[in-house]
Amino acid sequence: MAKRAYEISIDETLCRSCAVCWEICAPDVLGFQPPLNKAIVLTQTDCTGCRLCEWLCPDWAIVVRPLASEVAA
Amino acid sequence: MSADAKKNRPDPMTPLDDLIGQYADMPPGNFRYCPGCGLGMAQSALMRAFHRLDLDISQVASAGGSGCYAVMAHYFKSNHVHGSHGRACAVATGMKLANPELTVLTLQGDGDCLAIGGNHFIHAARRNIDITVICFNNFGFGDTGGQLAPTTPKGSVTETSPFGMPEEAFDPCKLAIGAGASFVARSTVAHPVHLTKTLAEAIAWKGFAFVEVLQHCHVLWGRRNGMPEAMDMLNFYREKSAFNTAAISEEECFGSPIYEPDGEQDINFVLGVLHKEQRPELGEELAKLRQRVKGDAS
Amino acid sequence: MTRQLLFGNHAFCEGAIAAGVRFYAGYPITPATEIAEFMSRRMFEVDGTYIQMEDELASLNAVMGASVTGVKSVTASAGPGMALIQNELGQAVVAEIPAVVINVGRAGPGIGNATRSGQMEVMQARYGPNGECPAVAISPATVEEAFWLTIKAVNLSETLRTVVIVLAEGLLGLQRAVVDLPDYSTIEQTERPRPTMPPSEYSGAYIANELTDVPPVADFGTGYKTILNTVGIQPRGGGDGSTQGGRLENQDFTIRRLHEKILSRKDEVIMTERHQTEDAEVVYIAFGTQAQSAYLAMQQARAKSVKAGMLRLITIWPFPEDAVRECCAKARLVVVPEMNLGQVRMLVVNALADTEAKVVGVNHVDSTYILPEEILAKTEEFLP
Amino acid sequence: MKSEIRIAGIGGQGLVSASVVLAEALGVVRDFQVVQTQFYASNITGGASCGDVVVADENITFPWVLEPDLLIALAQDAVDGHGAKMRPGTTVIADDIMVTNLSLFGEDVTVHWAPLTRTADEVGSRRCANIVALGALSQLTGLLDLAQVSKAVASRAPGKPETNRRAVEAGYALQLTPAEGRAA
Repeated sequence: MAKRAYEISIDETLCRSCAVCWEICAPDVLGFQPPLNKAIVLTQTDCTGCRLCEWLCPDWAIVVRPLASEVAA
Repeated sequence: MSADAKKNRPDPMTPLDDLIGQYADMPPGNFRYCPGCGLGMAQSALMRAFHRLDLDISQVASAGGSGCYAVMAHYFKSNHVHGSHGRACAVATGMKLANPELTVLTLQGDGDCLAIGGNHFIHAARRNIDITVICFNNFGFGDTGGQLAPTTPKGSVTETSPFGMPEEAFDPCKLAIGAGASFVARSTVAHPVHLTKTLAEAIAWKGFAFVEVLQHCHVLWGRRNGMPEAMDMLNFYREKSAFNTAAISEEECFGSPIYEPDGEQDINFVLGVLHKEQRPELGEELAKLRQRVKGDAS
Repeated sequence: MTRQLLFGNHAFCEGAIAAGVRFYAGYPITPATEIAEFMSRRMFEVDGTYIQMEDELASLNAVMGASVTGVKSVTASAGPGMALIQNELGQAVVAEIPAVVINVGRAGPGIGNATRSGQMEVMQARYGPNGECPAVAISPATVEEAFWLTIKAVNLSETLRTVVIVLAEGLLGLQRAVVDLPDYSTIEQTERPRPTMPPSEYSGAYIANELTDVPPVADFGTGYKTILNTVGIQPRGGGDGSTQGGRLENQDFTIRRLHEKILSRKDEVIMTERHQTEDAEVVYIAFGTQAQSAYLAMQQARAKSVKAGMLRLITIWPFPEDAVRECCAKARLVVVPEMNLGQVRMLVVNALADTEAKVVGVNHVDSTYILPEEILAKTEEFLP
Repeated sequence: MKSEIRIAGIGGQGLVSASVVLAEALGVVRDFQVVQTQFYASNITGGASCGDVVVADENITFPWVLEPDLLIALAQDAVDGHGAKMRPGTTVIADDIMVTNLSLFGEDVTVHWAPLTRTADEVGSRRCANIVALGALSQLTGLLDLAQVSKAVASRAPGKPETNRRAVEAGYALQLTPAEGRAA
């Protein structure tokens, strides 16, 4: 079964470290980078494309884009 | 729906930056909300609702008053009257009657809509004018620093109820139904897909539509009531919410919440469309009347 | 031309319709009720919209809502209703949303004496709303003028992008007179300035470079993004307008511009009527229906060889200070008859501060009109 | 020519309506300058009330009736309220059953007793006494002929056209003579 891959981009100038994205991310794709605790992508390959981070980011700092090519599971 | 129409339907998964180009008008820096504020999430959902309906944003007109939410309309490419506190329903009524082609919304907070603007809200509902009232309910007055609002759960602590809110709270949806709203729904920012769909359905509704958007304020309400982080409040909404299904009786849909941080708690939200009823819409009725008067005159 | 016996309150409505008004929102209040009653019929006949709102606040807000879509809109109220809408008046002025408010003055504070008349809202028209709010106020004296000045009010509200208050009285609203109404297609109508550039180049409804500018505004739904903002700190050269509590120089510029855009068009805005003021040693300054008593008093004083003149203030705000000074250049005594305790007198005193003229008032607050004899008696009492 | 006409009585007698009809007749049917004003307590029946008309053949500079030269008194309240303000030479048409005491009037006021209410009863409705009064006034003053006043009644009081027509005709037919002992 083919699994789609996603590209997550985070605009760190917009991120205000509210912690919603990395706490809501079930597969722990997202994390944060001390000392400013801005959101970062840890393991992009684990992303399931649920887009909760994108939909819930109150600062519109996260964009989740499906990658054009499909990768094998 | 035909296959063609289905194909042409906007993709709900369109990435955010594509939507921004079409609908949003971004400020130079951050949005003027606190970090983690539910308004930013609700704003996302509203934009996705526009996208879902494939609206021409220049035909969207909104009205709002004072509150944290007041800047939201500035971030869209739509038209907006940033008017006086609480009177958005009246402004929207004027806009819709004067130009029925417009898609008219009001963006209001709970204090704005239900405290100072309660009178205009119930009368707009009674008239069944084709506007969509979106009420961002954060259990208090945010812009002035977290005072109690008519929606503050009984027992909860706010700046002006330091010993616990002594009054009973409104159930905004029940109020809207009582006033005659023809479409009433509730959703929360913790359920973004549901919120998007609900907003889209409300905007598309012909007649007065009311959506209560439970939108957290962890900074003012949450912090005083044991939920200091945005995520705490999102989890709180997720725990306390249930979707409206046949299994839920009508009485269970509504209620006046009680929330004492370390005591009695009776707070539950039934999400979904809580009321739907086809009724004659005011603009159409006036158009008919105009025809009749002209017919009589000729 | 059609000759008809026209009711004062209906004259306001006909004037509004002749000026192109197609939206009326109101709330019944004596003595302005007949305006709402008449509009509820006439608006349907002229393809307009009438709606009775839940209160006066809602009415003026609905008027603002209709106006932003480009439809000329009017509301009317009186006494307590006018007091109630002061906030919205300020909002409409600072958001520069054209609107006309007809105030059919009733008597007394609080509920007052509903069916009776007064001229007690002179200061309220200018200083009622918070924050230096320069609405224009004009005051008709006769039923015929109620028609023509309402047209003028609508036109001014459009060209200036502001609120014009028609400061009338119950005595006028509730009288009928024979009026020759013109063919409405001959009435000159003016429109608010609208943008001529394409939507992509339009950056908001408040782009002004000079204090005298009336910036163009796009109607809602015409393809432009228009945000009408009542925060009171409009950005000077565009911007997103979302910075509440914004920059102080913008606040200064905005408030000064709201005044200057009106004051710089004095010729268009300020209207007065003068009778025999050239050589007048006694000048009667009056407005509204009381000007008729002042006129009779002037004639009677002249018959007694008193060099009397009369100045009628048609525009009350901005206050015609220059006209007052010109007319009172030779005056030793100025008498101001008005149905309040001296609101216009205060303004006249202020305007004549550098002169020797003595300014006295004849003041009624019992809703009865001032008789010419009372004005003459005051003249004799104080004439040196 | 300038005349100040007051139609006075108690609320509910149609005084304001009568003054409007009179103003219409004088201002629109005929070509005079006219201003009509009114005083009433509120929209209720009872209480002193009146409708005033100022008519002139040139511009009216002062629109209010101060001292009427013609008073129609449909009730005693009207006399009590206005009797003292009459100027010499005023003509009064007083209803002969509703008005009982004219002692407030000076000797130089000409009073015509008129069966306005009784005539209205005969026509079929006491409520049209105001219209009867207009007919009587037109005939007495000669300001309006029957056709002119009837036209104004028809356009301004369109309800019950038949009753109103008969009322105005009956009023016009009343032969009024000044009361004994008063100046003619």
